[in-house]
Amino acid sequence: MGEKMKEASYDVLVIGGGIAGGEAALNLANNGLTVLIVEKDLSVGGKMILLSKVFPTLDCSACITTPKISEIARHRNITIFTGSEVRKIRKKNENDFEADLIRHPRYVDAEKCTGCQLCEEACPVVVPDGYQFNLVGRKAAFIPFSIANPRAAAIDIESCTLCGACEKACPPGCIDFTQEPEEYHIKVRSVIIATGFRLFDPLLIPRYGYGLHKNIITSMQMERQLAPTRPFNTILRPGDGKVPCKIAYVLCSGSRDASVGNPVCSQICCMYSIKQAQLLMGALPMADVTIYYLNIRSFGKGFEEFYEQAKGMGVSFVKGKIGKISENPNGDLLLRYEDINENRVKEKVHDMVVLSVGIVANRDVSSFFGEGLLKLDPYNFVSQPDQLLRPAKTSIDGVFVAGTASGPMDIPDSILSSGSASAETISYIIGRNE
Amino acid sequence: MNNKLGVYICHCGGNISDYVDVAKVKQSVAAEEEVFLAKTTMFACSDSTQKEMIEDIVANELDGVVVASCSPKLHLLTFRAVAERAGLNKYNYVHANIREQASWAHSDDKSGATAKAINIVKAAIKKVRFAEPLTPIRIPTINSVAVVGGGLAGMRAALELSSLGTRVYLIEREHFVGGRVSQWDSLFTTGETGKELITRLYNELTEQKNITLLTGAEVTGFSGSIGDFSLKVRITPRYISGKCNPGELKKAIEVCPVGVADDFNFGLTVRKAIYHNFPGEYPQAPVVDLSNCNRCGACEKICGNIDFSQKEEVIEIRTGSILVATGFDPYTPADGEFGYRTCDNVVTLPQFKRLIDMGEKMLIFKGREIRNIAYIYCVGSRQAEGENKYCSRYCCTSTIYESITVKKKFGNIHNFHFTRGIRTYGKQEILYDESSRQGDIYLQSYEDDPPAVTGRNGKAVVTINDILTGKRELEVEADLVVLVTGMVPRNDNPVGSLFKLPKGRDRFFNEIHMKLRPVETVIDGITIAGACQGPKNIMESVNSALSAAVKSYSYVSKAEMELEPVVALIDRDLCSWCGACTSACPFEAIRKENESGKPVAAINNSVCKGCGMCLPVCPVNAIDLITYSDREIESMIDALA
Amino acid sequence: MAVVNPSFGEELKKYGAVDFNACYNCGNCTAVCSLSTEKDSFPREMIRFSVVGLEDDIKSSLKPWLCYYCGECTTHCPRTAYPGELMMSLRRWLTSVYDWTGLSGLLYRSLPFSILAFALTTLAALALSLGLKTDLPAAMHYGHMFEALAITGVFAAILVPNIVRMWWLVIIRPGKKVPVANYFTGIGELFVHMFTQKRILGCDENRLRWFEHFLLVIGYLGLLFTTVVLDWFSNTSLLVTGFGYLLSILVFSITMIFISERFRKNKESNRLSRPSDWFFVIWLFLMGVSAFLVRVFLDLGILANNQWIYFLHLTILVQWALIIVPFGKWTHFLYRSFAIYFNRILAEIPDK
Amino acid sequence: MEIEKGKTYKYLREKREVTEAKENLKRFNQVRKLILDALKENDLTVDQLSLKVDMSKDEVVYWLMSLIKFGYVQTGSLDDMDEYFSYKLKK
Amino acid sequence: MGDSGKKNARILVFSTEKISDPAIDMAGLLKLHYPPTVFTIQVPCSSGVKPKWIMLAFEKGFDGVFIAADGSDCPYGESCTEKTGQIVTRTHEMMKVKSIEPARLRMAAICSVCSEAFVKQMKTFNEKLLKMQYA
Repeated sequence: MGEKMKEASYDVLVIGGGIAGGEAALNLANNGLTVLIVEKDLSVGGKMILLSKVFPTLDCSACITTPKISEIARHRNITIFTGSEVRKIRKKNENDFEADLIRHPRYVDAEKCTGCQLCEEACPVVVPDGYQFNLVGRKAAFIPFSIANPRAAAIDIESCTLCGACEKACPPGCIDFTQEPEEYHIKVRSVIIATGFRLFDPLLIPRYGYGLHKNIITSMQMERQLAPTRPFNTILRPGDGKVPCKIAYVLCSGSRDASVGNPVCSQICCMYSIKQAQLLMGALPMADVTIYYLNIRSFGKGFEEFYEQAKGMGVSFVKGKIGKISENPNGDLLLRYEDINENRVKEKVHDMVVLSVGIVANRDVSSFFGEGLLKLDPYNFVSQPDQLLRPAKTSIDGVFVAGTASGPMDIPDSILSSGSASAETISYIIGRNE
Repeated sequence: MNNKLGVYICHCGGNISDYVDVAKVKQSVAAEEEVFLAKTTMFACSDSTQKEMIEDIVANELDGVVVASCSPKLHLLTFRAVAERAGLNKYNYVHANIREQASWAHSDDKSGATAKAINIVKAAIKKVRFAEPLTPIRIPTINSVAVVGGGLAGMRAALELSSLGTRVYLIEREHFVGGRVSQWDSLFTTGETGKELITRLYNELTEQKNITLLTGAEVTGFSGSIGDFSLKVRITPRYISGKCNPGELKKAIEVCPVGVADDFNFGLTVRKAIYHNFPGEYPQAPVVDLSNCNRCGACEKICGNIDFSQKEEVIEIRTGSILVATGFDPYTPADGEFGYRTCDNVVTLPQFKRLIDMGEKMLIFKGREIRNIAYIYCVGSRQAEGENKYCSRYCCTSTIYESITVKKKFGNIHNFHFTRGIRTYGKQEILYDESSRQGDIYLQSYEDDPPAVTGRNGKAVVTINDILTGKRELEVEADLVVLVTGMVPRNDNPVGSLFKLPKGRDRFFNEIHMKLRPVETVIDGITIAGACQGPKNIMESVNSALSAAVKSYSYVSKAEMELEPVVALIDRDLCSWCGACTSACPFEAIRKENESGKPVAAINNSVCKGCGMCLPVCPVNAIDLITYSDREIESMIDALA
Repeated sequence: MAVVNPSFGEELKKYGAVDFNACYNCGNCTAVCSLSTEKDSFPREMIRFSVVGLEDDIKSSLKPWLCYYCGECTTHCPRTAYPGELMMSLRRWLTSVYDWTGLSGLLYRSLPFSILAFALTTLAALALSLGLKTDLPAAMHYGHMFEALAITGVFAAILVPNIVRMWWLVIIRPGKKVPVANYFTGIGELFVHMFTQKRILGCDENRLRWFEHFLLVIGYLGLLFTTVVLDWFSNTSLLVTGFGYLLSILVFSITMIFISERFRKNKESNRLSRPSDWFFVIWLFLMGVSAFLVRVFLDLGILANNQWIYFLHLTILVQWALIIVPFGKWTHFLYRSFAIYFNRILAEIPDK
Repeated sequence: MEIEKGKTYKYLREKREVTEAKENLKRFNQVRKLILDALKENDLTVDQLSLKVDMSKDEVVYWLMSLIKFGYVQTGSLDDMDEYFSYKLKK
Repeated sequence: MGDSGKKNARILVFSTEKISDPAIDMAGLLKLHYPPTVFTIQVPCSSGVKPKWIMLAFEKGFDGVFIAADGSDCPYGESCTEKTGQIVTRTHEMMKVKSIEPARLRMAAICSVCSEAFVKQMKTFNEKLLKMQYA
């Protein structure tokens, strides 16, 4: 193994190619540092690129993300490894880190791929499309999504029958099943952790019946249904294809809830739910949208006004946490809650329910470093030992944290935190006092 | 003249195509004779479309490109870069805004929006037809950043910039640095005190050789542009020279007969005209507040270092970039708002923080011990009637933290929180949990039915129709009412209008883009950090300070910078020198020159800002503005009509 | 206008309430509670009243008695505020409010006082047994008489007045206008609930829990009937003897299960057991076991040589009848039945 | 083993087990046939399709949307109640 | 012509890149509607609009011209409002010569967030022009 390792060196290793990692990389690269972004996924852009629109501006998320992403992809100081993972990072000395990486085979030469999609057409296999959160199928030879970067095909080898149809169909002949995992041994001077977050798994709240009742979806699934590159051509409930007209949002699904192990507020769910409600009112003018909430946390710039705007548009806000959801034979859902304003328990029927799932920590990150070296906070986010004056600093000198790896935050806060991490990284490399 | 144009019409997901018939737009503009190819695209800005454009430009040797999509404020530069990568001069690209100004603005009228979009694209085609290849103007940049505001954000930014290797001028209007944070005691989340934070920062600042700290310094003049700004700074002296003998100084302060409300304690205490903010302030030197001094000379007699002969001076600073971190003001409640100034024991949150800091064994206000404290939230924020519609973001957590602190410090205290729904976002939620577990009682009302404060037997009675208790009317007899006041933009902040920084609807300074460019402003070279951009807690302020620092750094870290070549152009044949343009120019960019014996106007390109003020005043129409020339504008008018 | 009173919460903690201040009023507890209805929504309202200290509203509320502590609310409480235990504590507190003697409250609040009460009754029983040591039949006769007297005495002097107080607090004082006829039409509810506790069936999926409780009530009341009315220890009828055996076995085996569950803390409802909870199950168990043994000794003919077993039984009986029945957890059984009865009566009068 | 260019899939066949993937493919082909046959006669809603091909409605939605994505089926008209679309074969 | 079939006046707006154009963009962002026959041409500063451009607009068939001035927010200095005013005065004179009603040229300061003000201006200007039987 050892002798096959490829070696290279960069100034900074950025783990995670979402919007936080991307912004940090750009700041570094624009100031002359060389950056390697290691992204686990097949495309950079993280979760933001998959969103519909962003609050409170209602900019199309893809429209504002893609230029940033292409700037990153094009930058001559930035190298991107997609489909790659960090195995181990060792700190040798100040400004001296070694990282072992693994690059999983894509079975496609991404450089040569023109994104023509002929392989996709030729592939006979259909499996659930993870980028559409399993609402629709995709081929085993596929381009992750239409605005993916790199916009190059990949083979999902687990689902592939090795029939060879794609290889025969590919005009530039870039499909290559002989690709093997490649190991890299990288030297860097500093590391930025921008590994982002995971979505709370709603299966952990059995009384909501997600998975069992098909017309309950997660907010991310709704995000996809509202996005320009949406899985259905309109908004449909996945249980029977009905155009929904009474949609409920269940806030704090897996946030502010010690009984499911996450006592922390996820900070974004109120706002994205209000945003989705506004978008739904636009897409389905006849629909009623009700948001069941505990407290509406519209705390950021322009957020409160956005919340007022939603109320003005006719979105109903009901104070009360949903206790149970059961299903009627026609697929409609019965929500039981206490209406706090009226001080009594109520049941209400909706034909589609969106669980506004929260943010939880992406725990892989602590395993990259030696045992216990990278400290995590009680909620498994990367701990910030000098949170007030140096929020990007971690327990390891020279390793900085950006974006939601250190806790829930929205896009602008992620961007600010990336700015902070990149500033610290540059001055660490330049040789700041310590 | 460009005759082989490529036109791309973007769906923008559905943002455009939901209201504008993009196929029809394509069809209409494809018929224009200069248009060689016209295409529609789902996302013009996506990498694959950009690649496609480059291929089109190269393969067909296009000489001009138009993309009809969103506002040029978002993507003009993106597509200019595309043109450049395809080997085209980037000024042979023209952007047509058919989203903000067609599909969205006229989403109520699809055919109207489509017709308008067609005209807009046609106008852009005309403009690009006459576009000339241009070279950007290169100017040298000064490798320094002026940080305006010496609070936490400003200090932190200055420190970072200095360790990035940039010369920093830290300009603080007050005589002491640290801003609001120095007024706070124990802080969430680390429990450090504000003074400790400021001490850490100040000590690090003074170790840096490339930071010039100016206190008592106010920016009074501003000129120049990115890479080379010039600031006039008026410095008010301390009227104390050298280091004072501490004993003498103490006495000098004692004898001063003047009493002024102490802003540091938000008027809870009185200070002298010669004063300290607090022991161990930075810089550690007292000040004579001349505006309140009656020149009795009593202090002078005791301490020889007091020197009334010191004079105000104005210095000039030249700098490549400016970072604005002027902070916020706490909201001041109106007289009578929740009993403020009409009821005896009503204070604001900042005053309360000072009270806790000043109390030793007991929490005392106006000589009485405090046991029951009522906090009224959202005072000056989320106003239904007033102009502050926004949420001030930090106050819920801050108040809850203080309610825990006050209980820990003094024990035997009951906290009653009159809220509008608690907003302890993120991990701050844990604090809310902690405070309720310690027995704090939370009550809630909506904006249309706020709690009421009345005085009764020397106490303040707060009543509320508590929605958490079935809208029952509940009352609390409080020894102290704390009005949880939010953040408002500083009301005496001349810097904003001096720099022409745009403000948002909330009157805080506005960034270029709320989501992805939160610290840059439309004024090239000026960044904003901390609470002057909007309410923030300490960590968020520091994050924005560091982000602004890295952006400012990238403006000045390279020796040279490119500027838009949009400058005025004189037709020397037509010009017969009347001087009207010179007097119209606000930047002194036009001077008289001799052209083979004939006096003509000449433009200084590095000073000209391209505003165009000289254009209409020319009696012989001898001036054009590059990229806004007569033939460009007139052909656009023709296409739009 | 009601005044917020944080000290009420402090008082409740003495009755076993924990962490209910952590409640952030999401209403999840009320929503997951299957006994909670649009008309009778709980437990959140009760938590809220406890937090802000609306003592009078709790006094006049029957909601604490409508809860059977299945523990769902506590399991799913996002703030771990133990709503189920708060309801339990409110039941204890209400018991002490209803009790005119004030002893109930003392016993709940103070473990030393409870121990003292048990010690005193033990001494009294011992004195009695010492006095009658040689004469077992006389002792058994007095014992039997004591049973009947204690039951009537406790009922007449304590329980009935307390029920009246309860009635006054929930119906008269709040000014509810109840037509007299309602008292008669609703009376069936009282007995059905007292004997079957069928509300538990609505509580959760676990029917076994109801069945155990049902058997225990039947066993307990049957055993009471057998010993007091049929005079089990002196009765020679084979049928009565056998019946008594069956009932006493029922009582101690089911209480055995309950005790072991309390030890294992396998449910929300027994995770935070208070002394009063332990006393109740343990004494019920002891009663069953000792009664069973007395009869076994009797049937084996060894009772005369082992009189201690009868005196032990008598001691337990005295403690049960003088402490647990009038002031302890036993009263819950009674108040709960009445609460459901009153609630039924009140349900029939229309809302204002 | 000699790797022939353009036939590298053969190389990987030696190394990988694809039974499960093949089962999955078989399932897709079956479902596709079922749905496409069902839609031959007339346009159907999800509900009608579910009855006709004896498959749960949510599965029908998933497969139908996939068939639309890959160009076999297209969306037809919306019913009078504006609730359910019918689906038809793509010509 | 809109969906409603209502005829609107054709209005040319000179907007400024940093101040009034962002407000006009924001009007779109907020979906505040105004007649789709309003067109903008962006210039750096409202005081750089040449009267001859305005005259050309009338000549080419525009019913009205609106200068969305920077007002006191102008990044190029305080003289902006005054200078823009002078341009309007001079153009009015030129319009008189060609017997074009002066009311067909309007000017108002539109700040960078004055979206609502802009929309109101456009609506009233449109109505005024329609009443004057232009368009």
